[in-house]
Amino acid sequence: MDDLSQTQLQELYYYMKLTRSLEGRLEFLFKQGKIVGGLYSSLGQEAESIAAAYALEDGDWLGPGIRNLGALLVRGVSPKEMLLQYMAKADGPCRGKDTTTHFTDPVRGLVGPISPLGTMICVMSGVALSFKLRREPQVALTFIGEGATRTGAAHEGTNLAAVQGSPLVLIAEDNGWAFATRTHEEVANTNLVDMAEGYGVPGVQVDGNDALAVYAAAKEAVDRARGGGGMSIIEVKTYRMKGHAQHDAQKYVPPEELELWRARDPIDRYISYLTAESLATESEIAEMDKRIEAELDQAVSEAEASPMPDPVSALSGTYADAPPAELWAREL
Amino acid sequence: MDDLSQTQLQELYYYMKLTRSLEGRLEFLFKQGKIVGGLYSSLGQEAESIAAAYALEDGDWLGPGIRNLGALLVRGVSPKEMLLQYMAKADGPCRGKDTTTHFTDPVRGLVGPISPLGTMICVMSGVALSFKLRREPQVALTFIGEGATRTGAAHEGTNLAAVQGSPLVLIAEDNGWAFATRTHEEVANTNLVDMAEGYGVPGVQVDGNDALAVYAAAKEAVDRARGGGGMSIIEVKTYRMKGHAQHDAQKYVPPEELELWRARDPIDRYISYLTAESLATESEIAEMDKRIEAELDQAVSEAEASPMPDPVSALSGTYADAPPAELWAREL
Amino acid sequence: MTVTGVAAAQAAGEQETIDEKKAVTYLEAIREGLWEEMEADESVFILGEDIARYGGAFKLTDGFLDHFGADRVIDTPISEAAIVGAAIGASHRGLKPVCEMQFIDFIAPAFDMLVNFAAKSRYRTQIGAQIVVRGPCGGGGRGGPFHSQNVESYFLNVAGIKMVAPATAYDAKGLIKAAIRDPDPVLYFEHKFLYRRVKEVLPDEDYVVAIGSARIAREGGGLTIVTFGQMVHKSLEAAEKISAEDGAEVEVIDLRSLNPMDDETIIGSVRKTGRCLIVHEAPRTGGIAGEITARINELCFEWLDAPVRRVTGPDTPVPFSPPLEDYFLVQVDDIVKASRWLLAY
Amino acid sequence: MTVTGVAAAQAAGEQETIDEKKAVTYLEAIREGLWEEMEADESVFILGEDIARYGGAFKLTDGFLDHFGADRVIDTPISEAAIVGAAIGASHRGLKPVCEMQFIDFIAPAFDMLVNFAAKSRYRTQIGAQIVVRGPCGGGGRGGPFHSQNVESYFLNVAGIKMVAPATAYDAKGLIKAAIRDPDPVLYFEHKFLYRRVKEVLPDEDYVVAIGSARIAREGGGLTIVTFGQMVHKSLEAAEKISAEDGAEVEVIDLRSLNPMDDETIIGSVRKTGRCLIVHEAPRTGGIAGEITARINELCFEWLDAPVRRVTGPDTPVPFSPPLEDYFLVQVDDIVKASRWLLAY
Ligand SMILES: Cc1ncc(C[n+]2csc(CCOP(=O)(O)OP(=O)(O)O)c2C)c(N)n1
Ligand SMILES: Cc1ncc(C[n+]2csc(CCOP(=O)(O)OP(=O)(O)O)c2C)c(N)n1
Ligand SMILES: [Mg+2]
Ligand SMILES: [Mg+2]
Repeated sequence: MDDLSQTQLQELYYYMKLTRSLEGRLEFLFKQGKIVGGLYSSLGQEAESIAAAYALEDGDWLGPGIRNLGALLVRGVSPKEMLLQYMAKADGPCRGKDTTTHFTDPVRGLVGPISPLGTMICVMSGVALSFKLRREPQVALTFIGEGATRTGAAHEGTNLAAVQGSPLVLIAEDNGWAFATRTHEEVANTNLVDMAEGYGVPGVQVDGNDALAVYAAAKEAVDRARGGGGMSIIEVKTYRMKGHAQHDAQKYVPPEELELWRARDPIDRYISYLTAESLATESEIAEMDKRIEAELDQAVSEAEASPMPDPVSALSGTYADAPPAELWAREL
Repeated sequence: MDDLSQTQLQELYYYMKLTRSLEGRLEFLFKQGKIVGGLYSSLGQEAESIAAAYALEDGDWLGPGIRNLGALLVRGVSPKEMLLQYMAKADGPCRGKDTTTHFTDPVRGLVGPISPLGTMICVMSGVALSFKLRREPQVALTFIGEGATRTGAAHEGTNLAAVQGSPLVLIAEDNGWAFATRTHEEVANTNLVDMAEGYGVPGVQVDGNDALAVYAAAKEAVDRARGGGGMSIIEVKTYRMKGHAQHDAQKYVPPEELELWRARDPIDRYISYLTAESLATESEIAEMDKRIEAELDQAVSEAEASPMPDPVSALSGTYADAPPAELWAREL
Repeated sequence: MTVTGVAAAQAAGEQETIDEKKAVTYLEAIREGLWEEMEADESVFILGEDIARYGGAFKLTDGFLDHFGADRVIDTPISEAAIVGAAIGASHRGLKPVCEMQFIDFIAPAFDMLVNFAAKSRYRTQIGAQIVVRGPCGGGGRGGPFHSQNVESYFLNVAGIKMVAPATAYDAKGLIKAAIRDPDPVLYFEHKFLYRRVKEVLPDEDYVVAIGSARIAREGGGLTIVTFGQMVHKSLEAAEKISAEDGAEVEVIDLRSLNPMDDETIIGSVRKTGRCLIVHEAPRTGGIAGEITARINELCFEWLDAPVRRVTGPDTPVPFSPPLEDYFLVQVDDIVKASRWLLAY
Repeated sequence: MTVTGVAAAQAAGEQETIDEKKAVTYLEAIREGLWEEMEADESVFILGEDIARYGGAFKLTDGFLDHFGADRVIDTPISEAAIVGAAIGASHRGLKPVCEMQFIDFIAPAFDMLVNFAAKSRYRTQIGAQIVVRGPCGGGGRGGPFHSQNVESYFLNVAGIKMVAPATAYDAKGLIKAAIRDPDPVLYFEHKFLYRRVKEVLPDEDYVVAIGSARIAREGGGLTIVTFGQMVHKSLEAAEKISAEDGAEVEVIDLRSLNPMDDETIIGSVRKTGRCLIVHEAPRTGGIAGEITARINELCFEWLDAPVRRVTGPDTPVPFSPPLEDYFLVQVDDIVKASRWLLAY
């Protein structure tokens, strides 16, 4: 990769491994009953999420989906924040009012998704529009699952960004499944990239388990957007190695398919690349792994020690001013 | 045209001219204050609407837009019905409760649109799905303006039909304008047909002012759908010769553009074809025109004489059973 | 909580001894109702996200694909507007589609299709839309702001739509059947907290629960509580507590049907007790309690010995964290407290 | 109908002599408010269908494109969800977007974006969505079922959304300004029947009308009418008729703000009159009258000398044909009749 230094290439590994380890911790905590609500995994998809986000620069904005925890880590979210969020703690980014990647932070340029799929593209098209209207050289990047591309909101948001020439990069993630529905049951043409032409924007399809291929495509699209070239669509082909969420044992997935994709694991593949190209030694990698585990040990213990929210705080925050809920009481 | 007899080719003319004359009458009545609400015109677009509908057979279903009056005439709606509807009469298809092409008739296989655009595709995808599920050899056909293709509903409905392989033919009408917004302001790629590939369905672009080209494309798509080949998209390039509705003086339209398209008038063009190919003589055409005017004279006078609805009927019909509104009264 | 199950079974003329083995859950009751209607009428079919291969997020339609085949059990793309729209189209062709919203919150993208297409169809064109849209609603499951909502009030001002919300297995089955047979669009709200928590033995014969009829879940002369869904169970618990501790008897009306509403049963009870408390889970402002209060006011103002009161969620989204969600949700003690206030008025 | 205009102008401290030439219509007032806010704050921009080149279906933004340029006046595709979504995104970046729905009926496809994204944003993330969504509502224009609706009740149970509905030019201007400056999402309902029918002279200085404050449009001691929008004018006409014919004085409260609601003004009046009639144009069931009735019941039950009543549209869509629409719409005589019933109670 020409434009990535050795340090950066190692950092890419760091984020991928950090993501996988953090999700491992989350799974462990889930089994211990310490995670509240549903838990979603990006196992097997870490590369695309992280490499795409890695193409952004300071001041750019990111709108993740629920499986883009890795992208958030790249953009400065700490593992502890994610743990606090999933554990529904008072000091989590949502103060316990929402979960997963659903938080917004204008300082770091993050927009939290809502559960209704597709809506994020509309909102990120507005973020991108604001850059264009203000003639600011910033870029917005967001993700959409192949299933979610079928929502009306995804269409409207994609088209608005396309026709406005807004600096938006859309990563369309085909991970084979939308819950328990296969890609070809969601869309007759499973090459999502083919929708780009209809929208009149450049599109490219890349191997989502190849971090560097994703990075290259994302970088090109981000640069184009920053240069006034408008929106792009990047389809990444990858695979969801876990069920839809922890509660889904993915019995409907043929084991051969999982095996096939296990052999294509993006992290294993990236390690091979780093070592083959002498970009990192095995001991450097082991060192990073150790550092990650230490970081996570600390994050987990801090998060566990963190308090749950004060029940009464449920009432506040709906409106900026005189929130009716704060005046509300069950008695008259 | 191989598969159309001389009689049929003359009939195509009849419907185009009938549509234009009926719309002329409507405009005249509008100026007399006899039309209620907005009045929409398909002037200049008669060919695509009529030729597409002409490709259907008995038992097929049609879902028109507001500018597809011609398609309705082909499918057996009488001028008088349309007049009653626009005049908000009690005996109109909607009993005065709704207007324009907004009426539904399962006997004739008609679904009335609602104003929120794009929704019709979802509903027609369900009509088409019902044919598929029941293994009935029928076909559904519907229209969408280039502007309306940008709604979420249009996307969802198109995709559902495509992925289900339902027998739906979608006529995407690019008439240059969506109200006062140009096609390229609605969609970055103004070749709507290019969205077909993303949906994984056959698509074709035809000259919408060439009735026979539209007929041929529609026939092919209808036959394919009937044969189990699923959905198709046909883009017709045409032009809206009037403003969005009667109240719109279309000041924003460059006069040269109107002139250009006036020269491409689909009816003039069709007359030249009929006469050049000796499919109809000038006197036969004049004869048809005379018949149309006589028909319309009678329809207009009957419609004018028809009563307005009984005010109290406003309360009934919301539900099939014990409608709350019928029990409703302003006093306790 | 099977207490209610018993009560309902009794009300339905069942024997008092319940064979626990024969008892079915609320979820199974919906499933049975759907299954039987599909067996009985081949124009009934179901469509939604992950309902076929997976059997639905809550496994409610597990086994339907195998039994009824892919022509009647359809996995759709993530396209709620198209799901509802296609159902309307199929209904115009004489079919009777039942749509699943994976969570009822996801009815929002289909709002336009429901409010403008389905609801207004019969009025405008004399041709109705015989569709059912069902899905899990309600809080208590740590689902956060988008998997916990109660959406009835979004549709209460929409003429042309019916809405039902069962609280018992008996009603769950009877109402899904009624909804499927109803010629107009029916929204069917199933409270996910009840799915596996209420259970009862159901009649062997085919039965429906008429849309528009409420049920007196508990008789009493001191106060009327009007409620539905999950809140029926909390209200019954509150009533028992008041009976035991205060000796007052609270009548609990389970609305079952939110539109049309059974004015007669409500009014009959309020005329008897002179006091009324309305309990719902959704936020207060714009909640269905307002409509009920207005009707009581119009139809039995003279009988009121105290203001009609409401115990509801606060005017906020549904929060995620357990202490917050529990605080948001109406609890038994909230109902007890408001009931005592009314009884003492 | 300029009677109200005068009243509002007086309330605002204007001179009593109105220079008809200086008077502006309700539509112009909205336009002025929008224009002035765009002049004063360059983070304000507008987007919607046909608002730039054409100047909006009702010409409300005519001339804006020329003056403010294509970066602040944006013609969008027909994509209401994207319009509202993009507004939310832009607001997160510090801009203050004002979205036009060509008719407020077309807010339905944006329902999900509003209810789930905009409304819940601040509560979930502490970051609000400072957006305004405005559009023409209401009947009387022969618009039929899809160009005549009043949609406030679809959103009344949605915590996180504010709603305003001016009845006068003064309030139209003051409320659009307040809405734009408000840090939370505001739905702004402009009654299209009033666009060119009400007129008044507006103050020269900048002013806002606070969201959440009602206005006493007419004072009286015999009966309180609570209403808003177009119905304010019909209620005032009814009040004048009753004053002339019966000698009773009806107080008319123009809510202006539907959420939050000005409980204090309502309660103050009802405590004074002991009788209350609520008038709205939307259908009855699930209409805002229910919420108002519940609040009156909770906050001044003891003062009520008669049941709270409502005069509303029936539970149907809005029909198209003139005799039908006129029958659907609340007329002055309906209000007079219900008022007399209450006065005689
Ligand atoms: C509008 C809407 N409908 C349904 C759902 C329920 N749902 C959550 S995730 C999911 C599948 C998403 O699939 P895809 O977009 O491919 O993303 P992936 O989970 O594969 O990352 C569904 C149906 C939702 N969140 N939003
Ligand atoms: C969802 C929705 N938004 C806005 C409108 C208002 N509207 C009615 S027709 C129209 C333009 C339609 O343009 P197009 O789809 O190209 O059809 P054409 O009028 O050119 O036939 C608009 C914006 C609507 N009917 N529905
Ligand atoms: Mg997927
Ligand atoms: Mg057009």
